[in-house]
Amino acid sequence: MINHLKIERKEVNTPTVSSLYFRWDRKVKPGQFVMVWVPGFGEVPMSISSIGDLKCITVKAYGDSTRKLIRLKEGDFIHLRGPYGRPFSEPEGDILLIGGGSGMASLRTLIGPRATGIIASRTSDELLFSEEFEKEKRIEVTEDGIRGLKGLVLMGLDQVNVEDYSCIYVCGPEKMLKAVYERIRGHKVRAEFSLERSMKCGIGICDSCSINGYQVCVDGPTFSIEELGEMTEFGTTKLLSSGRRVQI
Amino acid sequence: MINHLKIERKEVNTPTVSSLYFRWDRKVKPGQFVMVWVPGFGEVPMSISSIGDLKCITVKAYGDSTRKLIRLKEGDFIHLRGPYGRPFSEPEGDILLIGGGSGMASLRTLIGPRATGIIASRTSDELLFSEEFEKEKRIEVTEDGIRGLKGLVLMGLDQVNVEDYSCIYVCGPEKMLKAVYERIRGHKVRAEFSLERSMKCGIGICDSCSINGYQVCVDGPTFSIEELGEMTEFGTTKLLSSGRRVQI
Amino acid sequence: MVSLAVRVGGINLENPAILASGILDENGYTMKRVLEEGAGAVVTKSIGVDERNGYYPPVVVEGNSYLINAMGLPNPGIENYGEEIKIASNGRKPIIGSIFASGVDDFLRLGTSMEDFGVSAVELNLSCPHVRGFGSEVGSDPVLVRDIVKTLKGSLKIPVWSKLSPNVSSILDIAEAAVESDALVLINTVRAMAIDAETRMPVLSNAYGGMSGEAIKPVGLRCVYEVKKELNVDIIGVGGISNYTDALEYIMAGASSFQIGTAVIKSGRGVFKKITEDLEVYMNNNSIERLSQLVGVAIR
Amino acid sequence: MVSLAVRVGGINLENPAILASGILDENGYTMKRVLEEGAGAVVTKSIGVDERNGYYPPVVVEGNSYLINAMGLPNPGIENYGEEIKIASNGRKPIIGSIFASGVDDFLRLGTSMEDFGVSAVELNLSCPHVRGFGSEVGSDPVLVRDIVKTLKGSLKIPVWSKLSPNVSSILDIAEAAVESDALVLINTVRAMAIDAETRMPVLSNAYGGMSGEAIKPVGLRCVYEVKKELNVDIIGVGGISNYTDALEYIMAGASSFQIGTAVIKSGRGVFKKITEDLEVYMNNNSIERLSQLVGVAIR
Ligand SMILES: Cc1cc2nc3c(=O)[nH]c(=O)nc-3n(C[C@H](O)[C@H](O)[C@H](O)COP(=O)(O)OP(=O)(O)OC[C@H]3O[C@@H](n4cnc5c(N)ncnc54)[C@H](O)[C@@H]3O)c2cc1C
Ligand SMILES: Cc1cc2nc3c(=O)[nH]c(=O)nc-3n(C[C@H](O)[C@H](O)[C@H](O)COP(=O)(O)OP(=O)(O)OC[C@H]3O[C@@H](n4cnc5c(N)ncnc54)[C@H](O)[C@@H]3O)c2cc1C
Ligand SMILES: Cc1cc2nc3c(=O)[nH]c(=O)nc-3n(C[C@H](O)[C@H](O)[C@H](O)COP(=O)(O)O)c2cc1C
Ligand SMILES: Cc1cc2nc3c(=O)[nH]c(=O)nc-3n(C[C@H](O)[C@H](O)[C@H](O)COP(=O)(O)O)c2cc1C
Ligand code: FES
Ligand code: FES
Repeated sequence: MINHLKIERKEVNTPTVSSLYFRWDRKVKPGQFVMVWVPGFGEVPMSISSIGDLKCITVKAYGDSTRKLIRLKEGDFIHLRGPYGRPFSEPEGDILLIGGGSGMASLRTLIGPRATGIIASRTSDELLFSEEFEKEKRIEVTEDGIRGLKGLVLMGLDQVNVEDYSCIYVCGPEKMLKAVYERIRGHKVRAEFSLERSMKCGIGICDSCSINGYQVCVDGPTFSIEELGEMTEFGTTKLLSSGRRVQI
Repeated sequence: MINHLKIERKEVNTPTVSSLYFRWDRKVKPGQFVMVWVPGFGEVPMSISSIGDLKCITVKAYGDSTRKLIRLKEGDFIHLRGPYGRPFSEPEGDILLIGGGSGMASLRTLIGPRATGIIASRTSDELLFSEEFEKEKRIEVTEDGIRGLKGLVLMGLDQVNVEDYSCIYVCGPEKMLKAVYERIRGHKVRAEFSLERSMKCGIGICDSCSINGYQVCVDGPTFSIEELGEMTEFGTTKLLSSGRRVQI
Repeated sequence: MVSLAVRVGGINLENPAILASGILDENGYTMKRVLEEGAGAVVTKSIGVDERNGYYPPVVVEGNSYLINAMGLPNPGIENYGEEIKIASNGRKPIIGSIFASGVDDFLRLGTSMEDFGVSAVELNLSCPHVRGFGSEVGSDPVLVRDIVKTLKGSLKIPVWSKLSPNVSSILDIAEAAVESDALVLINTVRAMAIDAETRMPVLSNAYGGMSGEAIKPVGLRCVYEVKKELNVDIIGVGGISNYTDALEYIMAGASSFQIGTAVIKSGRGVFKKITEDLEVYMNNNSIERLSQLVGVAIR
Repeated sequence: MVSLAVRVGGINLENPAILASGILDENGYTMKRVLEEGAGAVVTKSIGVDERNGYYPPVVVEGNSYLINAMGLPNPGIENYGEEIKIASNGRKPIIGSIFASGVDDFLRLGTSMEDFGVSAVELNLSCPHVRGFGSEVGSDPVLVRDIVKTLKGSLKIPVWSKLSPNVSSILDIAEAAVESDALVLINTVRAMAIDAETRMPVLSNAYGGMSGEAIKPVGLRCVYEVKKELNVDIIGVGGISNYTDALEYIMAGASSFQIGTAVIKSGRGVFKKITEDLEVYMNNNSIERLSQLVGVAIR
């Protein structure tokens, strides 16, 4: 079932990222995603980045579909199906969100008074949703160093004691996830990672998003650190659109 | 959806009529019917003749399917779909049931302390469910005259004042219905007739059971006397299996 | 001003919702009632030369999303059917006479009788999937189809519609063969069957039947689209239409009008009125004056 | 003693529930997991000579009772697929290599490679309904089908299965042409499409796709029955199977074993285990020792 939803509000977050807000009477949980159809262009998975009365997707222009999406205006319609995927768990206590690039979109619904954020991006003007964290709980890391720490996401991790948190949530490019995973796996801390693998069906049938026999679209996109620990494909190989196996 | 139901009890009612009792967790109302599939033989409409914990169909051997049905034993299975059709209405007060032949089957669920019955049949051993009426409320009419009045159903009607009843229910061959209709239509009395026209689908699509644009299987089988009054086909013409129009 | 009137296949309709052949059209009084209750036209059940009882029941089996039927083309034979058409014509809207036969001569004879009975058009049933020697077997042979259509077009004064089967390797080949028709009616039922695991038997007395309803809408849409994309011919869409969105989908795929069959099980005879009312609301909301503006808009 | 083991199409299966081609079989690890979680065998996605990305999404559209897909035969090309089969073979149950091509030579080349990769049988996809030049167009030509089957049977040591399309005028004609196969796999998807009335567009980027799931079960059953009634050949049933009753219906219609695809959407990978367990209960309750006792019992 395709839902046709009017864009009630548009927010330009960075030069390449915009958020589209719409009314949708569905219960969505943090970490879930939708398949957004861009007629004539394609269909792409997008995290739900706001789950209140107004729902939201936050789109980074990348290829044809996403470039078309960020050009939409208020009053235009978006077309989507879902919500799909296993949500993040939501334990009590302080939490740490680690987001690289557009990965912050899927973590945004977890932002709140008890959340500390490590927000990483290549350039400073690409930092996403940083301002939504409380000032003292915001650790920015950029490769250009114009804002926050200069470097990669692990540098942000140096600023915190990971075991202070009831759960760590991580979303971003798989290489980044792997780096974070390697860093924290020795520690006594719960952690969940949201994976992004190429998705075609979104409903667990086509196998294009799979990792070690799990379909990211239905078994994930969120996986616990223990689950990832069993996955030999994590951070090493993936399949292209054709199904050809390549190194990540 | 075909229901496969075990025959819990079999009752031989007359030389040609048997009742098959089965457990079926469906709500059925007086006047409704089912389509009974006799694998390898056919599928036939049958009124539900008991709507308590055990449901029941009462079958008169007629052609192949019904002959096969009355040969079934306890423990055998019957296969049916439904219930179908518009039930009888059920007003307060005394009621009069007029049944010809196997027509009593569909009226049986209305038998009770407030019901008077005119039970008609060709031969005396074919009188159906007569004994289920209270003794003093039982008017039997047979063509052979061995039991009850000798004659046709209208002779039974002479014994009662039709306006004493809150509703009159009639079921039997269409010629009989028509005769009863003609007799009582002048009177100030509510009446409902259950029609039997050849049925193939039972679900209002094939048109084989139609009368003046109404499908007996879904708009009926019960019709009020006023509704029948509008039907020029009532008691005059019907369609054969092929759809050829013939006089009744 | 919004109007639901359409012109299709050589005739004018007050509204585009037509009763499909074989549903509620054995008895003339039923067709009359269906017209009075809102259908834009009715198609008669398919009539042949000789009287046929059809198959013994069970002749239908219902699934969640489909009906399978094997009525077996019951019909009183053409010479007995004039009476029903006469009764139905009191509905004062177009009656389309559906006919089936195994060859050109019988089709012509049937078509001529239908014309004499006063129908507005004939619909050639080239597609009944479960009766040997009729329908599908005729309808999957492009040479025969072309011949039948040519002959009837050459001989009848009323429009000729051809109803095609989806049970063919290429619907386009058959549509091309029938392209001289005033309209193509797409689609008839999809050849299918039901088995009952409990009794270990096919349910239908004829074993095979034709599937209709919701489950075949994607097949019907595909056929309409595939044909309209290539051929310049009026199309009447049929298969699984139960609400106005279904109807719009067929129209956007290329149909100028549509027929409804199986949906009467769930929605009753009122389905025609309901759909046309809903279409009118849609047209008002979307500033569509005539449905013809939407015909084939989805084709790329 | 009840046993779910079956012998079909020249191979032995621990249980009859096989993963259908194109579902959860792009990645070797997934096939391995599906086997570990209960499938009796898996069929690989259809592999061709050259690498293909398939179509742009949307490649699937879901209805209440069906899925329509137009993946567009994405595959890494035969020379890149050996690695996946190697990974999958750790599942220690039969892997069937599905292949597609437009002519005899390519089919032979692909079949030979599959044999070298160590698969238990090849399944010829003679039936994909939405990619031009492959599948259906090949599979509706009896002469070509006969030629392909004959050549592969003559050259390969492993069994050859032929998967046929329901989108033909006569499934029996094609089945006869393929009858030398060790098994016929019936059916592939039904050619279909979805239109979105809101955007006035076909939903799938390829417009046309193949329908699977509940809605096509009556078509699959009909094809199995129609073929088994006439031909003495092993049949593997596929199309809309989601529970053990569906599976029994296919078996009674003539299938010796069955495949499951679309049902994984609702029931997940656990569907194979669930169905085989339910079948076992059924067999115990009905004193059936081997499913072969039920094959074709509904045919009359
Ligand atoms: C669970 C999940 C959540 C995500 N959440 C977000 C988010 O919130 N915000 C965000 O910005 N991004 C998100 N992404 C990433 C986002 O989906 C991609 O950036 C997006 O798919 C890129 O689409 P595009 O059309 O712009 O790029 P393109 O590369 O042009 O197209 C991508 C799509 O086309 C297909 N494709 C590419 N080439 C071919 C070809 N030759 N043939 C056939 N198909 C082809 C791909 O398989 C893919 O489906 C998420 C991804 C996942 C998996
Ligand atoms: C609403 C309703 C309720 C009924 N309730 C009862 C009841 O409670 N008890 C009872 O005893 N009777 C009842 N009847 C009557 C009962 O349905 C018939 O007696 C029964 O259908 C006869 O079936 P048969 O197979 O024995 O007879 P047959 O005459 O052998 O067969 C009848 C069936 O076969 C079809 N048929 C006949 N000839 C052909 C042919 N040549 N080709 C194709 N099809 C053919 C007919 O259309 C019909 O469906 C009821 C009927 C209706 C309409
Ligand atoms: C019970 C039944 C009888 C039918 N009889 C005929 C027929 O006689 N001639 C014909 O051309 N089509 C016949 N059809 C096919 C319908 O006209 C229609 O093409 C098909 O059912 C698809 O439409 P639907 O899904 O709206 O029912 C019949 C269909 C049903 C369900
Ligand atoms: C997403 C998807 C992809 C498919 N890909 C292939 C394929 O590559 N080769 C093939 O022979 N069949 C393919 N099929 C058809 C299935 O193998 C199967 O024949 C069909 O889906 C009917 O079974 P089902 O109803 O259980 O899904 C595909 C089906 C689906 C849904
Ligand atoms: S996207 Fe198809 S299985 Fe996950
Ligand atoms: S029996 Fe078919 S319409 Fe009533």
